[in-house]
Formats: sequence, structure tokens, C-alpha cells
Amino acid sequence: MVAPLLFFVVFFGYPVTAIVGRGLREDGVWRFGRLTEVLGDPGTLRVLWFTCWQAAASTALTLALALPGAYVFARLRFPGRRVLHAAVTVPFVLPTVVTGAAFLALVGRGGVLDDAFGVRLDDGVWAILLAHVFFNYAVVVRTVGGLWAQLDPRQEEAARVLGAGRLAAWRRVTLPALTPSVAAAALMVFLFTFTSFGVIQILGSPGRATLEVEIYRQTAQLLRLDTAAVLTLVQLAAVVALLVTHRLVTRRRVGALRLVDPAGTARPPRGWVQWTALGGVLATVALLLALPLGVLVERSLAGPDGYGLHHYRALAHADGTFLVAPAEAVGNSLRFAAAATAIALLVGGCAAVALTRRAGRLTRGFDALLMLPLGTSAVTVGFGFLIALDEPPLDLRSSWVLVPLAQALVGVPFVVRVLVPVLGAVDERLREAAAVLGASPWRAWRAVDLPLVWRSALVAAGFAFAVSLGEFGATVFLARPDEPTLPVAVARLLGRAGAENYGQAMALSVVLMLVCAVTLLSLERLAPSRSAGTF
Amino acid sequence: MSLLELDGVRVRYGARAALDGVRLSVAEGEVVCVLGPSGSGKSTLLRAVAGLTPVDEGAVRLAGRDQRGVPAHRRGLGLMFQDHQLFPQRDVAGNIAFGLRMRRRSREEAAGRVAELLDLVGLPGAGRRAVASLSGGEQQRVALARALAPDPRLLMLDEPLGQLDRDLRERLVVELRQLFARLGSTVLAVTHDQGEAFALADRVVVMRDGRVVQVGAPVEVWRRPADAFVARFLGFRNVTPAHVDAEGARTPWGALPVPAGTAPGARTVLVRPSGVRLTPPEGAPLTGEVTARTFRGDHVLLLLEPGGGAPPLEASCPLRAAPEVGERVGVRFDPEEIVALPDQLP
Amino acid sequence: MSLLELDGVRVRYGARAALDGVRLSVAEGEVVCVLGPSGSGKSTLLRAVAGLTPVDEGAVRLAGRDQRGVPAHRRGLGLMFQDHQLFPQRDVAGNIAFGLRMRRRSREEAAGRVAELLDLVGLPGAGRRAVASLSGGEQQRVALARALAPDPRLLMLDEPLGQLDRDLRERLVVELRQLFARLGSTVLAVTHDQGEAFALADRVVVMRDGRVVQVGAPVEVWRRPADAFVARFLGFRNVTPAHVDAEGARTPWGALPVPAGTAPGARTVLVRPSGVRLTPPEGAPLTGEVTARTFRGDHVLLLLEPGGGAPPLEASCPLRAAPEVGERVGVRFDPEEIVALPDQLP
Amino acid sequence: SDGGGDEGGGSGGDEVVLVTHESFLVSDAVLEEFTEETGYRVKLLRAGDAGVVVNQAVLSAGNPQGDVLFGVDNTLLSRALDAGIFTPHEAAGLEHVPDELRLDDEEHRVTPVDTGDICVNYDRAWFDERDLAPPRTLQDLADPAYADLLVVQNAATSSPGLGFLLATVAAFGEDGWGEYWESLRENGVEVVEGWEQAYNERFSGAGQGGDRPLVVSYASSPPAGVVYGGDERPERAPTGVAAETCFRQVEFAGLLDGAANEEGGRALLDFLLGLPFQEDMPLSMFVLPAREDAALPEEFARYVEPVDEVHEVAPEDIAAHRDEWIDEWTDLVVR
Ligand SMILES: Nc1ncnc2c1ncn2[C@@H]1O[C@H](COP(=O)(O)OP(=O)(O)OP(=O)(O)O)[C@@H](O)[C@H]1O
Ligand SMILES: Nc1ncnc2c1ncn2[C@@H]1O[C@H](COP(=O)(O)OP(=O)(O)OP(=O)(O)O)[C@@H](O)[C@H]1O
Ligand SMILES: Cc1ncc(C[n+]2csc(CCO)c2C)c(N)n1
Ligand SMILES: [Mg+2]
Ligand SMILES: [Mg+2]
Repeated sequence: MVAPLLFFVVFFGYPVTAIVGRGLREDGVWRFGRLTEVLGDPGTLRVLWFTCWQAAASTALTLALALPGAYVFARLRFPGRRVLHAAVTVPFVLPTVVTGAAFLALVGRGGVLDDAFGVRLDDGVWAILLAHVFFNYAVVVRTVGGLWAQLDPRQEEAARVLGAGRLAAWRRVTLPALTPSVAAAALMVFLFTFTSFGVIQILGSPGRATLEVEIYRQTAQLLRLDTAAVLTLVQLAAVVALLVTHRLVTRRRVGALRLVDPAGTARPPRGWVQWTALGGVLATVALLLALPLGVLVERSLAGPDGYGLHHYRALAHADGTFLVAPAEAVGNSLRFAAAATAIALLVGGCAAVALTRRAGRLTRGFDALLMLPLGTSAVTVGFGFLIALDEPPLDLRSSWVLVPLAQALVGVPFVVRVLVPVLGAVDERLREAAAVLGASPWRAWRAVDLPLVWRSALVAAGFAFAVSLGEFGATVFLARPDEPTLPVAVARLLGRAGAENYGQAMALSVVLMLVCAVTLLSLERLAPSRSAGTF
Repeated sequence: MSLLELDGVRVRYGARAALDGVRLSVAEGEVVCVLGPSGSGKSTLLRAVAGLTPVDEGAVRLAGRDQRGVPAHRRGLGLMFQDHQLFPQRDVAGNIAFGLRMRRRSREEAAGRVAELLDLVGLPGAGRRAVASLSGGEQQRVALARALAPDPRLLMLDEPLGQLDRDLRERLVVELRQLFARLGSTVLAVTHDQGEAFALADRVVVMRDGRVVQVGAPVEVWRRPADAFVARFLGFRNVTPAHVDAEGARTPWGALPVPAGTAPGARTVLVRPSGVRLTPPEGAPLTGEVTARTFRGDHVLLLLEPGGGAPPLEASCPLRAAPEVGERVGVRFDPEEIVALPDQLP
Repeated sequence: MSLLELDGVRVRYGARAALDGVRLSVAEGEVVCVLGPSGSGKSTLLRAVAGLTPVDEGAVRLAGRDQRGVPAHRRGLGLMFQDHQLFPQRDVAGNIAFGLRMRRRSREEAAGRVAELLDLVGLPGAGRRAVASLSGGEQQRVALARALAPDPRLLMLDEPLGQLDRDLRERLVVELRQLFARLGSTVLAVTHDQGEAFALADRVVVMRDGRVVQVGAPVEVWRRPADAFVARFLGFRNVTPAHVDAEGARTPWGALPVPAGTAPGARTVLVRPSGVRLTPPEGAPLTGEVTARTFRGDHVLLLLEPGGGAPPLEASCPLRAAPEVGERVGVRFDPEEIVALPDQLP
Repeated sequence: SDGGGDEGGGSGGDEVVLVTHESFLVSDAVLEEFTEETGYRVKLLRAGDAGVVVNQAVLSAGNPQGDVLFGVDNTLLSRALDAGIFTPHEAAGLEHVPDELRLDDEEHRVTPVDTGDICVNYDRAWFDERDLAPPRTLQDLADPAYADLLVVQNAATSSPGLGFLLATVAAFGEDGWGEYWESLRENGVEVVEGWEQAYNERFSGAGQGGDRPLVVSYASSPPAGVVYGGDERPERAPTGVAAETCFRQVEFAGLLDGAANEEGGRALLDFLLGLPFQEDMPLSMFVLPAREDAALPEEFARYVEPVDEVHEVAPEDIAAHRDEWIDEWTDLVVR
């Protein structure tokens, strides 16, 4: 617990305190007066209100659309399941600029929907909500599905033979078992949408700002650190309130669950309910996820002389104005993402183990603390790093590790949230069984917990990886040597006029998609074979 | 009319068939026990009837209606799982009341029934306990209560009393028997305890490798096991091939008397342990050395080694009269306890 | 020297004590079976010895060394859980080999041992199967094999054969008995099957409500249960308070003959069912109506209602001679099968 | 390349650290030339857009991340100067820079490096098809003939957006610009968040499916569109610039106060104003060199339409009113 705590304090608590202090302290005196001033501003309240309700609506919509997905991916076996499972995570890593474009092409003016039905969603809030679903579908599918696949299906069967219909059995038996992971997913989706930045900028009319956008504006554009500090505090307070709610929901500790080998729980679909579920989910995925991605692919292939790989070929060589070939960004991205994933897994894994082993008041508070980075503006963290980590021995401002560190801040909560429900569900008696067979606690952990959480750890790793692969907001504030990551390279290309640049940006986005999908797929293949004897 | 009918039911796991053409019918109000070695498909049978395991071939009919495509919760039956599958998130009362709540019984009604059932299974007042804090046997009783609670038209129990001590089990068998009689319940119960099967069942079904090898009233099955397998499964060790003719059955133990009217020919013959009577060794047609003595509570089971290539013989005798290991005893056979097996399903 | 010693061990769950001052010792190489009703603390006893449940009071000593503070994995013992707790993500062989691998046995050695044990438990070739695809009894056998594999200095088994059919159980009991004898294993096994306990154990321990109420050789315990509770627990129904004097024991069933030398006074008297002999009703000192007939495989258990306020009597008689329900029979008692209980721990 | 985790606060030795924004680009050859000439290797630190870079520099005043900052423009200049983050340095070659770009000529804390004009661009083909003359002036944009055609950026978050707002402030005065924007709004102006979206998604001239033929962008956008538009070199660029709608942006560089490698920093500033860099800039960043004597590439000569007159706001006025104007503009146009 010490390591994650240290990590958290040094790389989150300290920088954020520093930047808030910079805004609210003058000559060593705290000016809390600003608090009431800013909070009294109707503009602030409007922003706060919009931020909250769109996040709540996005979360609800995401859960409603993605829980069937979690079910289908966890419990049904159908051709292409693995590939699709990796594919739904792809949106998560795409730069919002790029996906925003794709989304607009579909639901915006002159988009597919407009052409076909005269429906436009770009000026309502619907586009924002749908985009939020698009980005966070995988969060629910993966966190919830990861546990779901391991729940013993016979629990539900027991309910069925007691007269519970499919839905009732699910609601009364499976859902309670899933509650911690559903709550975790909901929490994360809420936090992501609560702090939504890019989506709001692209799809929201400029009148619709979230706190995050406002903090960005106040900090990065206007350098009004006092206002930004107040807003940051408001955001933190909201997140804390949220975490308390989350705690209340999941307080009733669900005891050990009977976890089984996920390989044995998936079955080919049977009966109209399952076929409908599968069809519905495939349709959702196709409409909501595949179509926008398809638009990207289409655009990346549209060259000056018809469709072709023109833009992809152009990516391969540096054209002089770029210091590196955009294709090299793939390597950079992978390296940063791997480092960030390693840090997140290490820190988050330690934290998750500590959290499930000890359940004191202190650790619970710590649990909440770890979630705070998700609810903190990237610009706050970025600027905080800048003014806090500027003295040796911690002058990391120009060091490359700052990028994975910042990305890991977002990855750690993921790892914790994904692992805690599963670790909490591992039956203590399995560890005992290992102990009486002579396994030390560490070996028992390796033998019992690790294989059971392995899948979830992979899920978590996939997320940490995807987060850092696609991270742009925080990365962009951190001064860094000339090693553009994929999203940065995409942004550079988009920042210039010309069909070539645009096409290459799309092609590079597709590359980003593929890198993400391939990595996640190979991560999934890392599942340990049902082991014989050793580990 | 029969409430449950299985017609050539086959369930395959990969290449192996866990149920292989099972034909069976259970009449309304009947209590049928399924017996069979571990892995013979008993649980699979119940699961197939419940609609939890898809049937690859054949039909399951309930009250005459084919159940293909009918989901588990609409079959209106109850199943107590072998490993209980209690809901860990619910307390004891919550588990027991589950089926009632699913049938929209009022909360009060459910509470009353829960209390009643807790009394029945010997756990009065345990309603608020967490299921994880129960002992193994206590969990089993809660699972039993949960299955009993909604009074399903067909109740299926998978080893309902396996983890209980004899005293409690016997008491429960009696009470269940009365309960079923009172309610007219139709019951299909798996058990590995023959005493339980005999005490509870109107009929028993013996399974082997996914097939039904014998069906009949308990006394009948015990009196005339269908074949050597059933006989051995029922615990009889003295089973041997024999040639029956007018003088009796020729076996490795010599010529045995058989009940009058036994058809001649090559047969399998079973000698119940109680049919092996011990005599002083002098002048006995067959003698054997006692090689093992197993204390059986009520009596002692002896293993006799007759020598001369003949297989060992199992004999039961009262505790007081039991010879010691190593003693040599004479053997006389009681024709009443000798059966030539039909070796064919009746 | 005794390998395991428990000295006033107390384990509390909230206000209730699951173990309440348990004193027990198990000698090296001894096989001890723990009997007791459901919830009497048998599993808790094993868990306390294994170091899985903290002991609130008293000491657990292994080979003379107090185990306080010694973690489970350093106690060098084995425990088979009542609900198996197989590792779901390992296959059968992986489960069985686990303890061996923890003891750093080579892969080949482990593989050999796994095959051997799979043969023993009747699952040859099942090594690569997923544990979730096993039947209940198959899982239990894998759990047993897993516990046996590392040959721990003290092996504890919690209902090791409870889900197996009689045939397999009897075979396994014999093989385990031989195995333990060969290896000189020290074993502490929980069972609810008295036959199993009698067949397996050098000594049995009877528990009640967290306390040990009787310890002794199986025959001894069966012959002279310590008190009415033990007698009832062993399945005897004919237990009654009585006054013993020179003429015998005065009981609600009349004066019963008692073995010579029984100390006079207020005592609890047990009449074994086999000591209740049926006679024609004419001229019998006590008659009763047969109210139930339970078929017990080997014999029939009758419930007789003597009437006149006397409690029902249980009688055992051979199948052939059994009267029908409703018949009236006379009763004669066999003094050899009547015991005046010590009513005090020996 | 290895980022090196240990050096902060600029660096001594042979490395000189240039702190700049995400859009900064330079040809490899040019940087190599600098290294050959001076022995210093340039390390680039890029952190977000220009606003972010300046604000970060302000926050780390005295203990800077690098030696030289490039990318502070005239809309942000006063904030940087007020924070005192620069050490004066008079770069060689400054004499070739026109006076109107030399905004800190007394103290030389910053050196003008490039300039670019933020103007309304139009889609030539769109107007040709309709036989409609493209707009020329700001006033034209409020004409109902051009209703629903213009897309602009959010002035609060995008620098071309802010530049265009400043152009209108200059043109209509402090009291008049609000009215003008009201008429724009009535004429159906669309506001989007950033340049990328406005140009790539909404502007019909970018060929990505947009349907608005007028967009706020740069005077250098047409040549960029041609250079990155494929292999053909058309007669005229497919997009044009409304010549009287422009606001002139000037980008400056300065030596950061507290630089670890001050000498290297001075050399780098000189180099930024040197001809090799100045002549490389147009085709890498699509801006105009600050030096009058820098030769323009052929594409610029051919496709950049001369912008004779630009709307200007004094840096002091920008400093004094920027935030206020943005807030007013937001209230007026966005809400
Ligand atoms: N974790 C616990 N919390 C509270 N009570 C418990 C807990 N574990 C066991 N008990 C109680 O302690 C008593 C003894 O339990 P134990 O499991 O030792 O019984 P047992 O003799 O093994 O019974 P069985 O034969 O049914 O398995 C039971 O009444 C049980 O309910
Ligand atoms: N999911 C499965 N996959 C493969 N084989 C299975 C599966 N479930 C059961 N089997 C096999 O089918 C056979 C019958 O299993 P079943 O559970 O019906 O046996 P059972 O008669 O209930 O045995 P027990 O008395 O041990 O519980 C067994 O050999 C078992 O290994
Ligand atoms: C033709 C052309 N137009 C725009 C940009 C770049 N750009 C677009 S917006 C912006 C400021 C940040 O919002 C910059 C620098 C370019 N490089 N080339
Ligand atoms: Mg079974
Ligand atoms: Mg137990």
C-alpha cells in the first residue's frame, strides 16, 4: 500500500495542491473569497449543471446499451467474438478530433442520417451522449464482462428452477454478484464523461461547456489560475461526492463468489432471447461503433485518384517537414503505452491487493483517493507537474517518464476498479486450500488469485494501454522530446490544410486503431492455458 | 397418468454420452429415487428434466407435454443442486423465500413458510444468518428447504441428505416421506444411500453409464438385482457366474442350493452375506479363513478366503458370534438368500 | 508420542462457541474419525488444527510444538475441504499435483504420482479434464487425491467419501485403510457415515455442540455409547430412562433384563433393535402394533407402538420374517442387546 | 532518440532547448546546419498550443524548462512580457525585419520570427458555380447574399478565432464590433471549437464533405492546400482569401530568463532569424518569414494573394481588453 500511496502523493496530490495553491494563495494567504465569487457566478452554475446531467445521462445510456454487450461477450460463443471484443475497445483510444469527425459525418449536417432520414443530431445533446457511449462502450463490456464470464452459471440456473424468469434470475442473482463491477464501470464512465473535453468541444456547440472545458480555458488560455483553482476544487468535490455514493452502493460487501473457468461458461446462443440479445448487440456495435470507424477507414482510403493505399504509403516516409516519419510514431506510442501500462499495473495491482486484503476505514479512503485523477482535469495535472516537479531531485519536466507517469495516473484507477471486484470475489477458502497444500501466501496468491484475476488483469492492462495509447489531453501539456505519439502525430497532420494531410491523418488514425486492436487481441491470447501443475 | 416421461433421452458431452437413451416415467404423486455410481449421469438426468442441459435426442414430457423449448422457469419444477448453489448475497431466509417470491407470494406468507421449513430441517431461527457462515450440513438443509418451499409439481433433489448425519437423515427421511404423502408431491431424488432410497422411494431407478439398468420397487430391486452390476452396486460381493441345473448352481464355491423353480442354464448367482452361515469347520462342505472383519454397527461383515482359486466370500454375522481374523470357519449356504439373477431387464 | 494434541481449544463465532474446550490427542500413525451431528464443530476442528481459523483459547500442538502463530502452509499437514475447493482454473492433474509442486517435486515425479492417485480414486486418464466438467462424486475424488498427494504428516479429511456410492466408498475405505497402514499416515477424518468411521478408524471422536462427548475404539463406542445423545446419534431409537435394580431395568416397556453386573440406580438404558425379538402376540409380556416398516436392504426395521403411554420401539428383523404394517406382535427382549449407559465420559 | 530523464531547467553543454508549440516544424537539414555552425544540438520541447506554451513559461518564470521560447504571438505578447520571462537579446538580422513587426524594439526581449494573416478563406469553385462574387470585406460577410455560409472558431479557445475577433474589433471599434457580430449571427454564422474542425469538417473547400464555403483560416492556407492537395499544380489555388478580413499575427521568440545555456540560446535566436530558417519556414509551418530579404518559395509567390491591408490592434489594447472581449463575444455569439 505504501508504494501506490507514494506514487499517488508525489504524482498527483503534490502537483494538484501546488497548482491550486498557486491560484488561491497570494503572499502566503489563502483567498477563499474567490470561492464564493466564482461559485456565485451563474455561468459557473450553468456549467456545473450541464456537466453533471450530461454525465449522468451518458452513463445511464452507456450502461443500458453496453450491459447487453457485456452479457453477450461473456456468455455467448459466436464466430468473431474475440476480434469484435478487441474491436469495441478501439474507439477508446482514438483521438476525439478524429472520431468527432467520423461521428459528425454520420449524424451531423449532410451526414448519413441526414441524407437518409433528414435527422441531424449534432446540435442537440444527443450527439454528445452517443459519442460518449461510443467511447465508453468498452469500459462496461470489459469491466463487467470480465467478471461475468467467471460467474458460475449454475447460480442463475438455481434461480431459474425456483421459478425465476431469465430477467428475474439475472436481476436477483447475477446482478447482485455483478454489482461491484457494474458500479465500478458506471463510476468510470461517469468520471470520463464528467470530465469530457474533446467530445464536448467538437460535438457540443460552444455554448455547452463542461467544467473540464472551462478549467482548460481558464488555465491554458486565460491563465486565470484562481478561477481555475476554484473550478478544480468544485470538480474534486463533485468527484468525492460521487465516490461516496459509489461506496454506499457497493458497501454491502458481496462475499466470495463461486468463480469458474471462463472457458467453460460461454455457449453458442440458444433460444430467441439469446439470439435477440446477440442480434441486438451486433446491431448496436455495427451502428454505434463500426459505422463511425468505417467512415474513418473510408476516408483514409479515399485518395486523389479513387480508393487506394495512397495515404498509407505517404505515411511511410518522412517528407522533410516532419522530423520523423509519422509511421515512427507507432513505435513511440507503443513504448510510452507499454511503460504507462507497466506502471499502472504495478501501482494499481499493489493498491487493489491492499484494498481487498484490508478493509479498514483508511484503506477505503485510499481507494477513493486513487480515483481522483480520473476526475481531475488534464490541464490541472499537466500544469501541476510543471510547477511542482521542477526542482531536483524531482525535476522531471522535460523527462520522457512524465508522459507515462501522467498516463498511468489515469490507468491506475482503471486497474484498481477492474481488479478489486474480482479480487474481492475470490473465495478465501481457495487460498486456504492452497495453504494447506503447502503454498506460502505469495504462492497461494499466485496459484489462486492470479489465475482468477489474470483475465481481469489483462482487461485492466488493456485499458491502461488503450488509455495511454490514445491519451492526448495530458500528454499534450507535458513538454517532451520530439517523440510524437500517434494521436499527437494525427493532431499535427490535422493542424494543416490540404487533402494530403487530412488523408494521412485518417490513415494514421486507422493505424492507431489497428495498433490498439492488435495489441488488445494479443493481450487476450495471453490467457494462461489451463495449467498442469505449475504456474 | 405419468407426470414425467423421458423417452430415449440422450445428452452428449463431446463424444461421450452422459445420458444414453433414457426411458423413464414417474407417475403423479410418486417418489422415485435414482441410484447409480458416481458419474453415471444422475445429475445430468435431473438437469435435462429441468431444462438446464439441452437434450440432444429424445423427449422430456411433463404431464404429457413435450418440454422442448420450454425454458427452465416455466416448467414449474424444483431442483436442489448437488452443490447447493445457495445465493451468497442473500441470507438463509432470503434463499428459502426466493422461489416463493418468484411466485409472487406475499412477504408475510413467505416468512411463515420459511419459519416452517427451517423448523423442518432443524434450523429454527437461522433465517437471518449469512449462508457463508453455515456448516456444510446446514447449507445442505437450507438448500433442501429452498427447493421444498414453492411446492413444485415435480421436485427433484440431487443428494438432498448426503452431508447429514445418520440420525438427522433418518428423521428427515421420515418427515419428508410424510410431507410428500400429505402434499401428494411427485419427487425424483438422487441418492447414493441405499437406505435412504429404500426408505423414501416408491420406486428406484438404477443407472449405469448414462443408461437405466433397472427400475422397480426397492424391495424388488434388492431381492432380484437385474444383473451382476446392480448386485455389486448394491454392495453384494458374492456374485459369481454359475451353471444352474437340477442339483443347484455350480459355482466356484461348490454347488449351491437355489430356490425351487430357478430356470436352469448359465446364470449369474448372488449369495447375500446373510445367506452365508458360519458353522464349525469340521465336516463343512466349504471352509474359509477369516481375512477381514468389518464392524457394521449392527453386525459384522466377514471376508472369508475359501482358497483353491475360489473368490472370497462375504458373510454377515452378529457381533457376538463373530470369529476373529485368522480363524477358520465352515460355511453353509441358505437357499433363501441365494438368487439367480435375471440378467436381463424385466 | 502424540502427533496432534488439542488442549482446551475454543473457537468462537460471535457469541456462540463452535469449539468449546476441545481436548484431543492423535498418536502418530493413528486414524481417528470425528463424528457428530451437523453443526457440531467438526469442520471447525479441522480448520483450527490447520491454522485456518484462529483459536481463541487453548493450544494446538503438533509433534509437541505449539502451533500458535505458525501459518497454515508451514504446519505440514493436509486438509480436504468438505466442499472440495478445487482450483477452477487448473485441470484435474494440475489440482492433484499442486501440493507436490509446492514441495518442489519434479514435474515427472508429480505426473507419476498423479496417475497413481487417479487410479486409486477410480478416475484413470482424467488428468486433463476441467474440474467444472466433473460430476459431484468425481470432484470429491479429485479433492481426495489432491489431499493425499503430498503425504502430509497429518492428513485431515472432511467427509472425504460423502458423495460416493456405497460400492465405491467401500472399496475406497479398504484401499485408504491399506494405504494409511502402509505409509503410517496419521489421519483425522470427519465423516457422518458410521460404517465408514468403524471401517476406517482406530478411534472415533463423537462431538456435540463444540465439545467432545466420547472418544474410543469404534466397537467400544457402539457397544457402550457414553450417553443418550451418543446412542441416539448412532441411530438407536430405543433409549429410555430406567431404574435398575436386582430384577432388571424398569422402563416404560416393562422390566427389561440387563446384563449381569449392571450397577443399580437411575440409568439410561438402550435396547438395540436386534435385541427386540418378535414373538406371537399370545402370552407375550409386551405387545405392539407395527406402525412402520422400513426396508433396510439387509433387514427390515419395524416401528412398534406398544400403546399404554410407552414410547414406540424399534425392532429389526430379517426380510422374510417381517410382519406387515398393522399386525400385532409380541415382544421379547434379549439381555445381550441391552445396555445401561455410563452416562458419563469414560 | 533518448529523451534523457535527468536534465530539467534547460541544459548546459552542447544542447540548447527550444520550448515551442505543437505546430512548430522545421526541416531536419536546417537544424543540422545550426549544429554544424555552432556545435549546439537543438532539443525541442513541445507542449500544446501557443497559449499553453506561454502560460507554462509564465508559471515557471525564473526556472524555465528550456533556453529559448518560440511561439508567443502578438495576442499573448503582453502576458509574457509582463511576467518578465525573457532576457533581452538583440538578434542578428533584426534590421531586415519591418518595423511594424518589431513590437519590443526598445528592450529586445522578444524577436519577431514570422508572421501570418488570419483571414476569411473561400471555396472558389463554390462561388464560381453560383456566379456569385466571393466576399471581400468584413462588411460583406453580414450581407444576406452570404447568409449561412461562414464558419468561424470559438474565440475563447482557438487562436484564429481570437484573431478574427480582433480583426472585427479593429475594424468596427470598441463600440461597434458587438453590433457587427450580432448581424453576423443573424446572417447564420456557425461557430465551432477549433480550426481543424472548421477547416477540415465544415469548409467545403477542404473537400471532406463540408458545406460552408467561407471559413476563418490563414492567408497561407491556399498554398498549403495546393502543396498538400496532390501532385497537380493548378493555375490558381482552389481556395481564395477575402483580402480585407485579415488580422496580422506575429510570432516571437525570446531567450528565457534563467536559461541553463544562455549562450546557446542566443545563438539559436540568431539562427531563428537567419536566412536558412526564415526560408525554410513557409513550407514547413505555412507562415511568412519576418525578414523582408528572405526568398519565398515558388508556391507562395504563385498562390498567396497579397494582403495589403490588415486590421491591427495595439498589443497594449489586446493586453488590457482581451479577456473582456472574449467574455463579451461568448455572451453575444455562443450563448
Ligand atoms: N464463519 C462462521 N460464522 C459464524 N458461525 C459459523 C461460521 N462457521 C461455522 N459456524 C457455525 O459453527 C458451528 C460449527 O460449524 P462446523 O462447520 O464446524 O460444523 P460441522 O460439524 O462441520 O457441520 P457439518 O457436518 O454440517 O459440516 C455451526 O453451527 C456453524 O453454523
Ligand atoms: N460439463 C460437462 N462436460 C463434460 N462432461 C461432463 C460435464 N458434466 C458432466 N460430465 C460427465 O458426465 C458424466 C455424468 O455426470 P453426472 O454429473 O450426471 O454424474 P452423476 O451421476 O451425478 O455423478 P455423481 O454421483 O458423482 O454426482 C460424468 O462422467 C461427468 O464427468
Ligand atoms: C494553412 C494552415 N492553416 C492553419 C495551420 C495551423 N493552425 C491551425 S489552428 C492553429 C492554432 C491553434 O489553434 C494553427 C497553428 C497551419 N499550420 N496551416
Ligand atoms: Mg451428481
Ligand atoms: Mg462440516
